[in-house]
Order: sequence, then structure tokens, then C-alpha cells
Amino acid sequence: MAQLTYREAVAAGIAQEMERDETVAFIGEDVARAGGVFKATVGLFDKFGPKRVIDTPISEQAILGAAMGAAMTGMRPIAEIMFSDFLAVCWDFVANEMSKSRYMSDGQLKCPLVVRTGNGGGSRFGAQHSQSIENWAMAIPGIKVVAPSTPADVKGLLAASVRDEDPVIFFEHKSLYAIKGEVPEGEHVDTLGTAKVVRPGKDATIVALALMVPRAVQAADKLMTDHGIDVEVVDIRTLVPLDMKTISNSVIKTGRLFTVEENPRLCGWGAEIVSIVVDELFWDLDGPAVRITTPHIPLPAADNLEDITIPSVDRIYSKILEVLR
Amino acid sequence: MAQLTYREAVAAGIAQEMERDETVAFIGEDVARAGGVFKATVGLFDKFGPKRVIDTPISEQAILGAAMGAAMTGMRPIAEIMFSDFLAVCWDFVANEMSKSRYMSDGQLKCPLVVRTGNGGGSRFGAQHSQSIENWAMAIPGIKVVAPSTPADVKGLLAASVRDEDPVIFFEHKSLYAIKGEVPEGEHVDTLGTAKVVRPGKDATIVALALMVPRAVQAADKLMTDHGIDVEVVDIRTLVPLDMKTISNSVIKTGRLFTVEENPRLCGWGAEIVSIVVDELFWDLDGPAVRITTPHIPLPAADNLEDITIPSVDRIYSKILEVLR
Amino acid sequence: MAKKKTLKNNDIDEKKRLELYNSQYLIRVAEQRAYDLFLENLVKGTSHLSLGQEAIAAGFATAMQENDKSFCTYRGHAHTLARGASVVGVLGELMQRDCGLMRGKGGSMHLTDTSKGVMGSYAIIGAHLPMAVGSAWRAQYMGHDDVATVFFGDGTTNIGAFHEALNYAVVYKLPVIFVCENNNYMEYTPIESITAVKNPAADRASAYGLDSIIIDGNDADEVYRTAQVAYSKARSGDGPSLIECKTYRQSGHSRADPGAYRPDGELDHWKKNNDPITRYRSRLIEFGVKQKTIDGIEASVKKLVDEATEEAKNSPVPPEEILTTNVYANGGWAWRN
Amino acid sequence: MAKKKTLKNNDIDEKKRLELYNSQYLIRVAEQRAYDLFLENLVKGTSHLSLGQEAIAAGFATAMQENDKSFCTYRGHAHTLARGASVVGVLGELMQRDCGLMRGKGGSMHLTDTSKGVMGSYAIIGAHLPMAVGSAWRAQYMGHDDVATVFFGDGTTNIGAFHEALNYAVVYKLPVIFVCENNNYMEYTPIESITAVKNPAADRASAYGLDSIIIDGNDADEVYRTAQVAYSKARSGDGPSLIECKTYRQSGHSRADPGAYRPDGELDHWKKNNDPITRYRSRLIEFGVKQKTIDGIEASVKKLVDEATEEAKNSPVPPEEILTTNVYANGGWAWRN
Ligand SMILES: Cc1ncc(C[n+]2csc(CCOP(=O)(O)OP(=O)(O)O)c2C)c(N)n1
Ligand SMILES: Cc1ncc(C[n+]2csc(CCOP(=O)(O)OP(=O)(O)O)c2C)c(N)n1
Ligand SMILES: [Mg+2]
Ligand SMILES: [Mg+2]
Repeated sequence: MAQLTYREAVAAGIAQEMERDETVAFIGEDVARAGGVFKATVGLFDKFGPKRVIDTPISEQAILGAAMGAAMTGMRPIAEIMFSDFLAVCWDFVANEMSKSRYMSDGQLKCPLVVRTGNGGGSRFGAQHSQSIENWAMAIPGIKVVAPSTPADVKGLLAASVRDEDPVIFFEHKSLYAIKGEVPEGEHVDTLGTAKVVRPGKDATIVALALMVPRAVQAADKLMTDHGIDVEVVDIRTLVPLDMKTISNSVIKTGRLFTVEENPRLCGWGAEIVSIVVDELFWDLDGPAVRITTPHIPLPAADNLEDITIPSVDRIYSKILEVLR
Repeated sequence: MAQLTYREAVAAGIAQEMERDETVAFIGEDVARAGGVFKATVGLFDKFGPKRVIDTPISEQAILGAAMGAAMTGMRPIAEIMFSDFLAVCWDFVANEMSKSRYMSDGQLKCPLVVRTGNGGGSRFGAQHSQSIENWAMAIPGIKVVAPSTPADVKGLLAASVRDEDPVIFFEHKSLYAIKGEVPEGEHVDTLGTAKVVRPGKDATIVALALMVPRAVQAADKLMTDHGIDVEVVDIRTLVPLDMKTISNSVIKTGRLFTVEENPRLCGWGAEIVSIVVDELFWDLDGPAVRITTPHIPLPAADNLEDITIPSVDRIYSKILEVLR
Repeated sequence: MAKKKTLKNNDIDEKKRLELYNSQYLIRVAEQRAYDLFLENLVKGTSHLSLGQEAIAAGFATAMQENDKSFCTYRGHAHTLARGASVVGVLGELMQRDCGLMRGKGGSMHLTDTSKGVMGSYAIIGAHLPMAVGSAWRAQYMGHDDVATVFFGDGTTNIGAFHEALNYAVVYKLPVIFVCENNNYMEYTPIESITAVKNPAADRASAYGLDSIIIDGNDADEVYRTAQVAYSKARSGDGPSLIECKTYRQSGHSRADPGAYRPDGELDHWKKNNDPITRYRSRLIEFGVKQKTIDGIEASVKKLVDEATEEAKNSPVPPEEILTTNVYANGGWAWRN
Repeated sequence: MAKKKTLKNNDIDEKKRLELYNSQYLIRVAEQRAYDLFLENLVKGTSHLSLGQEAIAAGFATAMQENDKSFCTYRGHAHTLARGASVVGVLGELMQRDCGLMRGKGGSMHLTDTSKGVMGSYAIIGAHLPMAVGSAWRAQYMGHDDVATVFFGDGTTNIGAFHEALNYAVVYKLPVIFVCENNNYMEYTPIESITAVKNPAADRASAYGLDSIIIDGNDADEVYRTAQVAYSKARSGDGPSLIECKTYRQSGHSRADPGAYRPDGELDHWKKNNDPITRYRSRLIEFGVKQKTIDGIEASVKKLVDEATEEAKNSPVPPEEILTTNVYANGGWAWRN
């Protein structure tokens, strides 16, 4: 096991796959010579050179389109969209093109590519550089959606995404880039569509993603310490494919469901999971399923305001306490 | 009362507002001289001339940006994005700009504009011209979202949208353009954020939108006739602001909730409504809340396939019967 | 005069000429058939015909190598047929039958036949330009010798993706040919009324450091010749070309368009004086091709289209089971376990 | 030599010159202060300074009418200050205090002061170009005499919205000025390495039927003069201008950028030989302005910024209640009843 930061795990994951497969190349704005604005791709340019690690113009549509055209014809490109907010300027390629070309061509076309992007708040960047938009991606049929919470998952799920035959949107959380964690030595490949119980419990289930996972775990620990409430925390890891088995098993066991989402409230992924549970496990529920989300507002820049916007350990803790009491 | 088609109601609504307010102007592709590809804006160019009814280049970003800049500085523009699928090419303006500028400027900037767009399936146009994407819009804080199901609502809600101080995304359903209905004579202005009980009932609630409303009503009638099951149908009409009062009152009365959505399953608006009901009215529910949606797939072109994709009267009927029995 | 033309055109041999004619004629007959089938209510949804624009599809396709890649718009029947896709597959798709190229799942606007290098038809203006750039990147990266060609209309030059694709292709010197078919109109709006320059593609070439190229898009020989130059440039590693082909759409924009926006006489003028098929037929005769040979081509094309029509009519509609196939690479649509 | 310059520059009177200097100097001092405050950890989030680019903001703002509208990027402190926005409001916003222009809700990248015609700063590349076009449409439509000016960088010329905005503005002949500040870099990548033409804005002007205009963006007089011509053209109904200003960013791209991508000596060269403030100070002296006058301006600017800094430091953080205000026009955020 090696200790890597989340950002180092990104570079390690890309490097592992580029070494293994000549058809993997990496494009994006300021990603090559400068190593990316989040320094998540430092070293790749030196290792693989300008043919495989490429600085592009500020042309997000061209970036995703180029990745798509290359993927259709035999490559496995990785494209970076610097901040996930910018997916809005090339949304057509996500929502209408890479996601639909296989279906529209009845299987003739393929798009094995990965779009990596910096997602989420906490950096005081304001409304256009802080969003969590994993729910936008989840709403689009035909793509896969991944959002890891640990360095090991970054490397393993990124490798799995590169090897996947479908287009994958890979959300890296900006506020997690600095965290450290154990990552297995040598080749490490994980499996898309598998959630993980990261804290077992029996009284209630929290389903969380990315930055919300460590917060949910902390809140759960505190609920145990303070009130003896034993909460199970499930890290979804990939929204599509969705590991409903793990979620359902947990809810069947605990009888209570909480989701903790960083995306703003309306049509968030938590709503989807709640709606599935309510349809399929209604009689297993011992009480309301409750969503804890960023309120349905644009994100403010000021630190004190941002901190009360995104679900915090305290908010998760208090809400669960309030509901379960 | 006049009999108008849904498409005539669009032109009537725009004309009413343009006559009333000099600052209302209308832009879009092929909307002026040709009257729009759906013929929903026929006559406006002749009536108001080239200064106020303007054919634009194929530049969706420029169209929404121009509408925004004009709205910020004193106009109340209406912009057409021909098919709602094309909102993906200018999504930045919806998701990051018009929706956030008021908040980011702490109220200094305003965006009183309407984006009209042809939404929904049934025309055998295939995956890139048939989508229902009202859930994409609902997921964005800072905009309002309207989707009428009758000619009267088209006119009244369009007028209300033009007069609203916030940016409104106005979804017209392509498969409803040809339907006829009574529209009040003279000035007609409705209210955003008000749902309507279009068929009262006591055994279950269906919440539906746009094309799904007439289908839900038909299914409800048939359930009554065939099985004496008395289903209440709520036409949401506007997703934001959301009239939860009307929905909640209905669910409290009936104890059962079904949503009928044309958007593909994941993160649809039905999930949001279900999640609110399950949180707030859990103990009023007599059984699972069930969503009836387009499956989570791109839309096929072939008529026989498209017909089994979008929720039909039969599917609504059978699903409700299956669940309630 | 005839002499001069002979000289001017003697770079193209008779075999190629007949190929070019065959290709144009096939497109003409198949597109007319599509229109007839629409009137019979057998073509569902929408469809966008290339009547009057056949020379462009034929000229480029004839100049392509087998491994070259085409990227088309919703107005892509012509380009798909010109690459040799089956007529049954094309008409079947328009009729949304099981024999269609995509078994009815894509429809008229999304014709795809990767076995012929037709990497799809795209219905959102501009999107396929960056995709063609990506295919060219792959060719350069992997050392393949194929070139990507992307066809689009005059109206498409005003959308952002056009600009991004052109700049990107030039920056990395990629083997991609951008073909603008300027048929004077976007849907119903004259292109000059909503474009800052007279020649929407050619007048922008310099913004990407490219040569300004304008050709007669209704002259298959000129198209073919220009295409050859562009392919050889691209294959030599000298980067992209942007070619504006002047042409005219003789049909409506899409199936139900009455064309009320056309000035009086404009359509007639083009049909009578500048129809690519009529012009090419005369040229063949001028160059000594026997009427019998021409008649033979025409007869065989008609037979092919007639037979394809029958076959497509007899094909069943797609089975319901395929509704949920090929959403994901595992063949299915499951978004959950 | 001095004589010649006098002649060349005698169209600008001393009063205007001092205004131009004052404006540039204010930007310089305020931006340096922002940097110092960042080092003190009092500026949160990110911030993008215009050190070295002051002449452009100053030159344009000085040529504007009061009712003209500015549209800025994340690198918009300079343009906001140049229009006369309060220094407390700007520094307060960077420090995310209640006294900030937007009470901390927007932050450094979104400075807005509509009372001064600053219609916002936008942080998604390209988006504000179409917005400026829209403001110009409103002016034309309502018969107002204001002009919209939109500032953006060299890197922005490669995104789709640039292309759409330019074409749209020219088609309708709208009173909007597109100002490209070419500082040689997008973030860390040299602009020439990812752009098809040498002058990313000017070499594209002809693609929109516009004149190619390149100016020395570090000469406030040249900027001011060019701006005057463009405003009078726009106000006469003669449509948009696209102006490429050559300049250099002396600071990092954003707060934490060490600038490792700069070739050795490049930064020093620009600082020593082509700093707009140093150049302009020399020119003032050359033109007979007394050192005392210059010192007076500098002292008063410093005082202004010092006082503003103190005031901002003493301002509280924004109250939690405003988190949910001004999402919708009714002042609140309710998405349901
Ligand atoms: C992004 C987008 N905007 C608008 C449309 C609707 N539309 C379809 S075809 C067309 C006109 C295209 O004109 P042109 O590029 O000249 O091609 P032509 O149809 O003449 O071949 C338009 C506006 C679209 N499909 N996509
Ligand atoms: C659509 C989009 N893509 C990428 C970015 C990230 N980004 C912020 S500034 C910048 C460089 C902009 O370069 P330029 O236009 O030259 O302006 P400068 O920063 O030099 O003033 C980039 C790529 C962004 N904000 N928006
Ligand atoms: Mg055209
Ligand atoms: Mg720059």
C-alpha cells in the first residue's frame, strides 16, 4: 500500500492506463505542460510526451467532440473539462451525442471515453465554479457516472472507467484533492456499479457520494458517541450503474433512509434513490425517507455563506437526530 | 370563449403581450417570415414587423445571450429554441448565466425573459429531436419552468411568463400543437406556480404534466368505468414554482401517489415530488408511491417503438391497476 | 468550346465519369423515391432530401479511399448512399423497418453504416464537426492513412462548434476536410440575411489560416477534382481544408416544407439551368459517352431502387425487444443492478 | 523626438491625461493591495489581477459615456474600478465582506455595479460576449445612445460563443465593442500554441466583415484614441468593432500561479521596458506635467486604497440571512408554495 493524495491518485490512474494501452491519450486545457489547474495531472506530460498528453485551446465542444470522434474510431481518450460547471458549454456532447450514438446506430458506434472533471464546492469560488452537477449527468441515458470519495477509489474507478466500453463522466471532488489515503501498489482496477458500506450500522442508512461520504461518516460516528444511534453509511461511488442491491439491503436492515447530496435539491440523485426505495421497499420503511441537500440556490462565494450551504457534518447530524428522535 | 389550437394559442399569447408592452420582442430561427417550423408564430411578423419579430442565425448561444443582455437592460424578450433538445448547445446560458446573475449580483441584475421551446416525443423524430427535458430545467436554481397542457393554459401561462420578473423556460409540447380548446376572449393572464385538479377523485392521485395530462385523464376515466377506481389527476402546469399545496392536499385525500413523466426515468421531476411527499406525508400514504416514466433510454425513431416508450394511456391504466389491486 | 472543355476535363477518365454519374443518379432516384414514399405515408417522421445537391456527395465519395470516414447531417441520405450503403438499408430506415440500417432506431436523420465508413449522421447543428476532427486525430495518432470528411450546410457556419472545430483541426494539422454545402438557405431563411459575410465558409477560411476555396457544387467533376487535392493534402500531413460548394436545394427543407420563402422563379431557374444531373448527362454525351451506356446506368439504378423499395416495404417493423438493446456496450440498457 | 510625440499626442488634453493616469494608477494600487491581502489570507477564493494590463481598462473607461455598459470577465477588477465603482465595494467583495459590491455573494470573479454601468463579470469563458450583444440590441431597439463594451482575453477567441456573438452583432449592426486583451497566455498555455492564427482576434475580424485592428494595449493614449473612434462609430449606427490590444499579464493567472511556464526573462522584460504605468508616467513628464502633480495623484490614490482597505477589513462578514435572498425577483428563494 502506498499513501497517495486524491490528486496524485488521478495522475497514477491515468499513468497506469496509458502505460498499459497505447490507445489511451489525454487532452484538456492546461493539463499537459502545467499539469492541470488542480495539479492532478502533474508528471504525465514528462512521462508520455506531447503526442499523448495534449494542451488544447479553450474549446470545450471541440475537446469532447474530438474525444468522441477518436473513441468511435479506435482510441480510448481521456478528456478533462476543468470545472464541471463548464460541462454546460459542451452539454450537447454529453446529453445528445456520446450518450446516444450507440443507440441511434443500433450498436454500430461506440464511445469508450472518459470525461474527467473537477466537481463540487468548498473553495469559495462562487456560483460558476463550485457546482455539484452529478445529477445532470445521472439524468442522461447512455452514459455512466462515477464520483469517488477516496484516493484508492479514484485510481481504481478511473482505471475501470478507461477500460469501460461506454462513455464515463468522472467527477473528482475539488475539496478532496488534498486528502491522503492508502492506494494498493501495482495495478489497481475497481468495478463500476458497486457501492460500498463504509460504516456498518443498524438504525438507519445514509447514502452519500464524494465529499459527502467522509462527512456522513463523521456525523454517524458522532450520533453513535452522543446518542448510541448506529447509522450505516453507503458510499454510492457510481451513480450509473447504480448499485441498488447494496442500498436496498441496507434499507431493509435499518428501515430508515437518509440521502446526503451536494447537488442542489430539485431533481437531485437522492430523489431518484428515494423514489426507488419508496416504490420497491415501502413496507420496509419505518418512517419517512429524508433528503439532506444543498438548498436550491446558486452557490455563494463568501466562506461563511458557502459553509452553511453545502451539507456539513453538523447539519447531517442534527437532521438525522431530529428525524429519528 | 374562442376555440384555438395549442399552436394558435402560442401566437395569441405572444401577440397579446407584444401589443401591451413595447419592450417585448421575439427572436429565433425561422420564427419571423416563415412563422416557425411548428407554425406556432404565424402572423406575428406581419403584425409587428421586422424590428420586433426577428429571424436569427443558427446561434443558440447568441440567441439566449442576446435575450439576456436585453433583459438585463430593460427589455422583456422572448427567445425560441426550436427543439428543446437544442437547449444542450446553449445550456450554459440557462444553467450558469440567466439563472445565477441575479443571485451573484445580489439583486443588481435581472433577467425577465422567456425561452420558448418545443418539447416532447410522438413525432418519430428520433433521439435528438424528441426529448422531454423539463427535468433538466427543474434541476437549475434561479429559473422558472412551465409546461402547459391546454390552449388556454398556453396563452395564460405564456402571458404570465412574459410578465414575470424572472427567466422562464416555457416548454410547449410538440404533440399537443394540433389540439383545440377553449381560450378566454380578451386579455388572458394566468398565474405561475398553480397546479390544477383536472379530474377529481378519491382513490389515488396522479400528478402529470403536458402531454401526460390528457393521457392520465383518459386512463383515470377508464379505471373508473372498468373498475370503479376513482383517480384524481393533477396537472402541475409549472414545475417551478411548484404548487405542492395542491399536490399534498390531493395525496392526503387519496393516500396514493402516482407520477406520470415523459422525461426518462433517472432524476425526473416525479422523483422530486415523490421524495417531498415521502418526507412530508409519509404517514398519509397507504402504499408505495409509484412513478410511471419513459424508460431510461434514448428515444427510438420507429413509430411502433416510440409508442411503447412514452407512457401511454394503456400503460398508465395497467400500472395503476396492478399497484392498486 | 467543346474542345476547351475536353482539355479542361481530360484528367478524369470515362470510368470515373460513369462512376460519378451513377452515384449522382442513384441519389436522385433514391431521394425521389423517399419523397414518393413519404406521400404514401410510408416514410414516418421527418426527412431531409438532397435533390439538387447530388454532385457534392458523389464527387467527394468518389474521391475517397475505402477507409476514409464520413460524418453527415440529418441531410445525409446522399452521403450515405454515395459511400455504398445498401439502398434497402437506407430506405428501410426511412420507413422505420427492421431492415433499416439501424433497424428503425435512428431514423432518417441518423443514418449510419460504419462498414462503409459512414460514422453517423447528426441532427444537432454543428456537433459532428468536432467529431470528424476527433476521427482525424485518431488517424494521425495511430498512423492510419484515412481522412475524415464532414458535410454541413451554410447555416451551420454560424454556430460555435464550427469555429471550435476549425481552429482545433488547424492547430494540430489534422487530416479532415470540412465541406460546406451552401444551398442558399438554412431552413427557410436566406443565408445572406443572417450571416456577416457573403461566403459563409470561404470568407472565414483565413480566420483559421486556411485557403479560401469556393467551387461549383453542381459540377461533379469540379467537386471530384477539388476533393482529390484536399485528400492528397490531408494524407501528406498538410492538414485540413475548408471547401465551400455552391449549390441549391430543389426540395423543401424537410418533408412538409412548401418553400414559400423562395423568390418567384428561383427554383425553376436552378432546376432548368443548373441541375447537376442534367448538366452531367450532357457532359457525358459531349465527351462521347454513348446514350446507351447512360440509359443502361439509369435503368440499373432504377431497378436497384425499385427492388430495394419492394424489399423495404416487405420488411417487418422492428421487434419490440430491440427497444432496450444497445443503450450500453453490454447490449442492454440496465442502469442498475 | 519629443516634439514629434507632442504633435502625435496633442489630441488629448492634460485633464484627460491625468484622468487616464489616475485610473491606471488606481487599478495598479488596488490590484497590488488585493495581492497583499491574499498573502495575508484576507482574500478568499480565487482572484485574477490585471497588473500590467491597466491601460486597456483605463483607456476604454475614460472614453465611455456614463450610460455605457461594460461586460467583464473574472479578470474584471480593473474594468469595474475604471468605471468608478467604489474601492471599498471591490476590495470588500474580494474579502467577501458585507460591504462588498455584492455582499460576498458573487466574489472576485463576478464584480457587478449596475449603478456604474458594470453589468457583471462572468467566469465561464465566452458567455458575456452574447450578453453584451443583447445590451446593444436593446440600445438599438429602444433608441438609446449607449454602447456595450465587452472585455475578454486572447484565449476566449477560440470558444464558440465568441464566433456566434461576433456574427450576430454584425448581422444586426449593433453598437457593441469587442475588446480582446491579448496577454499572450490563456491560463498557463501560450496562446500561439493553441490558435490557428497569429493575432487571435484581429486575424478573425474579416470573418465577420470587420476591420482588423491591433493596438498597443500598454499605451493608454492609443487605447483611448482607438476607443473614441469605436464609440463614435457605434453611436452613429455603424455597428460593432473588434479591437485586439497587445499587452502582458505581470501577475499570475490567478492567485496561486507561480508562472513557471514563462520563458526566462520574459516577465522582467515586460516589467522593465513595457509597463503601462511607467511609460505613462514618463509621458506625462515629457508633456510637461509637474512631478508634484503626479505625486499628488499617486498619494491620493494610495490614500483612497488605504482607507478602503481599512473600511473593508472592518466590515463584518455577510449575515447568514442573505444566503437565500435574491434568488428570484421577489427577493427570496422559494421554489414551492
Ligand atoms: C443546434 C441546432 N439548431 C437548430 C436546428 C434546426 N435546424 C435543422 S436544419 C436547420 C438549417 C440548417 O441549415 P444549413 O446548415 O444551411 O443546412 P441545410 O439544411 O441547408 O442542408 C436548422 C436551423 C438544429 N437541428 N440544431
Ligand atoms: C468555458 C470555460 N473554459 C475554461 C475556463 C477556465 N479558464 C479560466 S480563465 C482561462 C484562460 C482564459 O484566457 P484568456 O481568454 O486569454 O484570458 P486571460 O485569463 O488571459 O485574461 C481558462 C481556460 C473557463 N472559465 N470557462
Ligand atoms: Mg443550407
Ligand atoms: Mg490571455
